[in-house]
Amino acid sequence: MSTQTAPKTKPQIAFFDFTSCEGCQLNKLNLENHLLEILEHVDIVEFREAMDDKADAYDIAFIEGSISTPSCVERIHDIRRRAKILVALGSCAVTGGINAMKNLQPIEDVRETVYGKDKYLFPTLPAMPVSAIVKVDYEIHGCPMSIPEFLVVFKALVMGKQPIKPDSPVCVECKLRENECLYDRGMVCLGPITLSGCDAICPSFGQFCTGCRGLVPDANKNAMLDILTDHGLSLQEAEKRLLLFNSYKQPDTFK
Amino acid sequence: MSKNLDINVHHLTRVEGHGNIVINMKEGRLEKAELQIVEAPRYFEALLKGRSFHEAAIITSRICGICALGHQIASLKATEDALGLEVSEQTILLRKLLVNGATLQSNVLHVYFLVAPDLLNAPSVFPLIPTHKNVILRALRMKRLANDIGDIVSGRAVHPITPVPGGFTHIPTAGELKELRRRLIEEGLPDVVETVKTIKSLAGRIPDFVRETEYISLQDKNEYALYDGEIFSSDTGATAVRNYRDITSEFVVAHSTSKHARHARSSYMVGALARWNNNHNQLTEISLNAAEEMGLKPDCYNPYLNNVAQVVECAHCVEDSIAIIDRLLELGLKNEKPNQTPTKYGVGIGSTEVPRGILFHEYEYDRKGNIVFANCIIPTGQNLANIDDDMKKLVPEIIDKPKKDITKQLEMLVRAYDPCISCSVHLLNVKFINDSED
Amino acid sequence: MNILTKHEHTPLELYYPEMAEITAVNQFTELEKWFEIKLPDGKELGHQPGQFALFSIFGIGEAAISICSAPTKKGAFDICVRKVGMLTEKMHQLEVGQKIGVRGPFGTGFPVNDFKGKDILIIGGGIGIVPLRSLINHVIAYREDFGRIIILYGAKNPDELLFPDELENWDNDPSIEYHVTVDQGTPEWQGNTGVITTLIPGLDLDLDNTIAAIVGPPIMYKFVLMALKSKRLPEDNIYMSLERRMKCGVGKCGHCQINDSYVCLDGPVYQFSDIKNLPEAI
Amino acid sequence: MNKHNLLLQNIPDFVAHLQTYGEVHAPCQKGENSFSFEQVTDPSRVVLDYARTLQSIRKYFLPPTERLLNFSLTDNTFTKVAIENNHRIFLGVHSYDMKAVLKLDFNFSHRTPEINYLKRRENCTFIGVSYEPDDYHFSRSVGITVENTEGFDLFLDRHENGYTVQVLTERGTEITKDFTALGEALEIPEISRQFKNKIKFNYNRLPEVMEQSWNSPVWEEVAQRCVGCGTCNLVCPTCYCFNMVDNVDLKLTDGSRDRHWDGCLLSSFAAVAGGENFREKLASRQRHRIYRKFKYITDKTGDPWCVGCGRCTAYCTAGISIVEIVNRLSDEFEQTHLRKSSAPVGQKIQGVSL
Ligand SMILES: Cc1cc2nc3c(=O)[nH]c(=O)nc-3n(C[C@H](O)[C@H](O)[C@H](O)COP(=O)(O)OP(=O)(O)OC[C@H]3O[C@@H](n4cnc5c(N)ncnc54)[C@H](O)[C@@H]3O)c2cc1C
Ligand code: SF4
Ligand code: SF4
Ligand code: SF4
Repeated sequence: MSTQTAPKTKPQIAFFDFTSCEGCQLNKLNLENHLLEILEHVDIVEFREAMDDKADAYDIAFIEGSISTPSCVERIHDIRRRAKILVALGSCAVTGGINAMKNLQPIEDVRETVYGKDKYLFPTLPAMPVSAIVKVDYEIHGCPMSIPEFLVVFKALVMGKQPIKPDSPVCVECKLRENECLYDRGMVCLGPITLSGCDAICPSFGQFCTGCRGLVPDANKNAMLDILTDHGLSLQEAEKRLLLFNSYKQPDTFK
Repeated sequence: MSKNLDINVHHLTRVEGHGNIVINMKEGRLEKAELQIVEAPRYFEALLKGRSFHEAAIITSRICGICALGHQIASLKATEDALGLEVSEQTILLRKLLVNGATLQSNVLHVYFLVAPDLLNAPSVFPLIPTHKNVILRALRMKRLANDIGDIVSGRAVHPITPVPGGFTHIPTAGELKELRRRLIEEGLPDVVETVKTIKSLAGRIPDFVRETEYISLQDKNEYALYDGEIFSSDTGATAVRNYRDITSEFVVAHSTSKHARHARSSYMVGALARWNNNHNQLTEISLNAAEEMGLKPDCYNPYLNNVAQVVECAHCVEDSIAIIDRLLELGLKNEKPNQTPTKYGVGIGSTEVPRGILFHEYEYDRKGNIVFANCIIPTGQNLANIDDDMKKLVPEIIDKPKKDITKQLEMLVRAYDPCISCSVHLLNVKFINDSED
Repeated sequence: MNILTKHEHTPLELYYPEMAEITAVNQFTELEKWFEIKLPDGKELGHQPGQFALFSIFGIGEAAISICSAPTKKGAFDICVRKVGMLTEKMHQLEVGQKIGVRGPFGTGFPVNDFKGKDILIIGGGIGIVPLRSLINHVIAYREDFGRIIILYGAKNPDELLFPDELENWDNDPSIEYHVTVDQGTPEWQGNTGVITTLIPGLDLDLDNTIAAIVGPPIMYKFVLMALKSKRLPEDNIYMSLERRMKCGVGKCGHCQINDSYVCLDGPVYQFSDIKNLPEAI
Repeated sequence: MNKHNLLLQNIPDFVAHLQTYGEVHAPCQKGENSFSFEQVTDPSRVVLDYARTLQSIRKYFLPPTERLLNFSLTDNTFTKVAIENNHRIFLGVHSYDMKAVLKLDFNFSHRTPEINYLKRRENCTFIGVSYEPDDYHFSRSVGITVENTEGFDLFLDRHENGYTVQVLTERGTEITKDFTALGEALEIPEISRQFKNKIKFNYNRLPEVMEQSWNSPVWEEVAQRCVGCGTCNLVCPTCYCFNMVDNVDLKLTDGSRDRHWDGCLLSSFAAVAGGENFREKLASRQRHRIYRKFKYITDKTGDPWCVGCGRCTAYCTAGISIVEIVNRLSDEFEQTHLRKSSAPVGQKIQGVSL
């Protein structure tokens, strides 16, 4: 390997899961064709879903899932202390993802619907992205996290360079694939303000972009709502669609 | 003999989701033997409220990344039932193909990556890479093949894209299916045969433990039921899916954020072993031969052999996928649009078999096509009581072994069920008995 | 007609770098590092003062960096790189003997022939001194071709001054009027403190015969231009070098466009009168 | 110049005949309501009656992603990438898309001619086809008629039962001479094709309009409605901006430097290291896009750099219309500048009667 880009030693990496469906972890194991190559570059020292081992410190910690209970908060602080680089993996960890939808209803109501009068038995918090609690160094978006993006970030980190963060919307990748726009099929799609990096996989398979990767910086949400309502959604439906994966708001709204 | 034993496995590894095993024995009396479910609750039924039928399956697929397809299928079936949406034969065939792919994927992952390390005394699959490279490569190849079914038919294997109420947003090409068929025959079948050999060679290490219980699965007159059918209990026989609550009659226990279920006895089992016990005579010859080779016989009461039943199903899924593709090619693939024009509104129930067992979704829709009520009953939730009952019987039987071995055997027991814990944690509207999160 | 042969220039393979060797390295400050680079077979880069080249490290990318040696330096050329991101960080890790990709030179440099016989006022802020150093070394090498040489150099603090040895030479050279200032002094700092514009009012200039060459951060241009304007220096006598995002270096990728002007072709050095009507320039 | 007649029923044969001379690329159905240029394997899939393709044929000469070089990290070297320049016959190109190719030719040969683009352009034959302007086409406003034959080797002009084939170059003669199904050209009166969408001013007045529009409120108004998705750049046949990135394989030993399409509407297009963004506001990016089409290069070449294909408007999910923007600016210009300067009003009208 080149003297200019070679890592000195194999980085020790670990995977942790919080409130999530664990689809991102699974997606990693779905790297079948690459798994062994990946393992050439790193030592996996902790990965509860696949192994018994535990470790004290990590060069790179990948975090899956949202923070949604007091014990999650404690655990993520602990991981942050042990990790040199912390990467949030997948929508739940990066934006709160679908979990944050529960934040839309008053948290007491949600708990009551779930646990009735025993709601206080199960401490719960609004679902939060990891970055709401600790510093996150890199983010891999998507529900599930996109494998190509994981590989880009992984390779960059192993090479000791910063991964490039995508900041353009899904439409760009959709156009690069010369897809017929779903709006031209009478459908609606959140591609125009959703962060790219998924290779426009949903529109390419005829399904609308659900916004799972989070919004582009400075997304013009009002213009997006106009587009959705111009294409047949009621304002309420349009707002709901926008919130599917993007319900998390900054903490002060939860007072 | 009076003995004290305290086991607390915090966040059991190599299972999906967060669970603890807690065993408490005081002077030979077993005070506690339970699998505590400490996964953070996710409130899915609440999230579904007010959502349109276009979004229901997108949301429920996120209940679980491992059984995403199963949740999607159950969700779509519930929505179609509620809204009166008919689907075509092509849609059903493509869905069945997807179910086969997902089952194959999940069973391979579980048997090779999560269970095999136990049988080989390794902490994970990673140390086995240098020593068992060919086996690992085979496992990866089988997983890839299974995932490719998902990628080609549904856009991606985790959180599938194309299945929507009424059909598919994208239809694979005949060329893609032919290529899949070729690989199923040239890679899939030989790999299954090799897998059977590998498991056979390890079968001696599978603990010998027997506890008869009630076995519940779907049953279909025409085929080994994975996609559809009636509910069938080994104790009480057939029940219509719409009466699923009679079967699952859920209840809440203190040590679990997931509710338990019981039917004719204190607990019942769902999953590969239940399907095997109930429907084995509908399996193809290759699968039956595989079972025989590995020593799996009908009416098997050893829960550890659930993993062997999973391997039998791998054989079935490969064979059945080939047959489905043949049928699809014979029909000729049509670029159908999904049928999304509701003919009614109201309550709908969808059920399907996922790798871990029978799964139910029930939705009620208002006249705008938005959900007013949702309920999802997940296999692992149904298995939890059975796991506790197994542990209660198992611990006294092995109490003389060193604690380390007891712990390991208990962990293996839980893993044998392939519990999908994050999946099992959904909200429920029932009373709690006591206790709080760990 | 064949599309390949009908052009005034032959179509070129524009994106292949030459692999050049690092022959000397000098860390000026924590962020700035100087490199001497040699093309294969002792080939000359053939640049003009003010021109730049694109430097690449495979696997990371390319960045535009000004050539900071004068063409009078033979057999090798210099660059000075500020560590701000991905590529520049990797460049800082390069050691003598390692190779780096070079494409260029590109752009329009200072029209030094037109400067002959004139007084040269050089105003550099921060890292802006880097491209100016090629001009300074050029006018020093051809000292007799030019009138007065006035150098104004401003930095945030004394630790950030670049080319320390050369600064001393300029200071000691009686034929150069060298003034330096820092925004924030240190106890040991004996020189001027204050922003660079504070050095301008005191200058006594032969207005029609003075060329001003300015390079600095975007904010500096505004104030320096105002100061020069109030001294009534003719706009045609002012030159400046601009920085934009840049990918191809050859007027194709569109990133460096300032209104209708391509920094990589028409710049980076501009005569002020050329850009004063470009609202996006400053 | 020779003319022939080509009957509709002979088109598949004609396509098959063309295939003996090289790869044939023509519009085919893509998705439900769209068309796209594809290499033809089955002549019956060719659709000559189409409004516009999703992407113009620029994708062949400036591909959406292109490998510029391969490198090895092991020994820090690179290898060149062969530039494919197969013989391609483009069948069914509209006049505005042809014109757009000629404009790109200028961009890629001007000042520093680029071999990558030009080599791909080298062995091409272009067969034009007429079209019926839809709600979005406005080529006539930028000086391009439906029947404009510039750049084509053959041109097919639609009539009731087929096409009148104009042979325009030697190459055109060569590829038609052995095709026996061509009949004698019919005597058909010229049809005048109506454009519904029009720019008010003659295009050569637009730089002047733009000159006065820098501070127009229109930019901010458009920015309010625009979602900044960049579609308008990415579908435009005369947009050519690109980005370059290094990609490394998973072994971390080899990789490639690739370029891919970029768009000036996207937020970080003009951002540099250190946080400065020279066109941070959507309004300023919209202005830049419009100026690139109607002012910057136009000042230098006299030609607008928009060919009136209507893609940016047809595919804008926010329904932002380039013609509307230009007409709004023209209205403002008329009100604030023409009135004041009492310039002869008649002058501005030239473009409108088209
Ligand atoms: C004509 C010219 C001359 C320059 N001369 C010098 C010099 O002598 N010394 C010096 O230290 N710096 C100089 N720069 C600035 C230098 O090019 C940038 O600092 C450098 O590109 C940053 O690259 P990076 O990968 O380290 O930064 P990153 O922050 O990692 O860059 C982020 C992204 O932004 C892009 N980017 C950011 N800034 C620029 C830019 N200015 N041009 C192109 N792409 C950019 C990068 O390509 C990358 O994709 C000059 C720039 C120009 C245009
Ligand atoms: S389908 Fe969606 S992502 Fe694709 S161009 Fe249309 S709006 Fe954008
Ligand atoms: S296509 Fe429309 S919404 Fe998208 S950037 Fe262009 S003008 Fe804005
Ligand atoms: S600016 Fe719009 S109408 Fe003009 S050529 Fe580009 S895409 Fe077509």
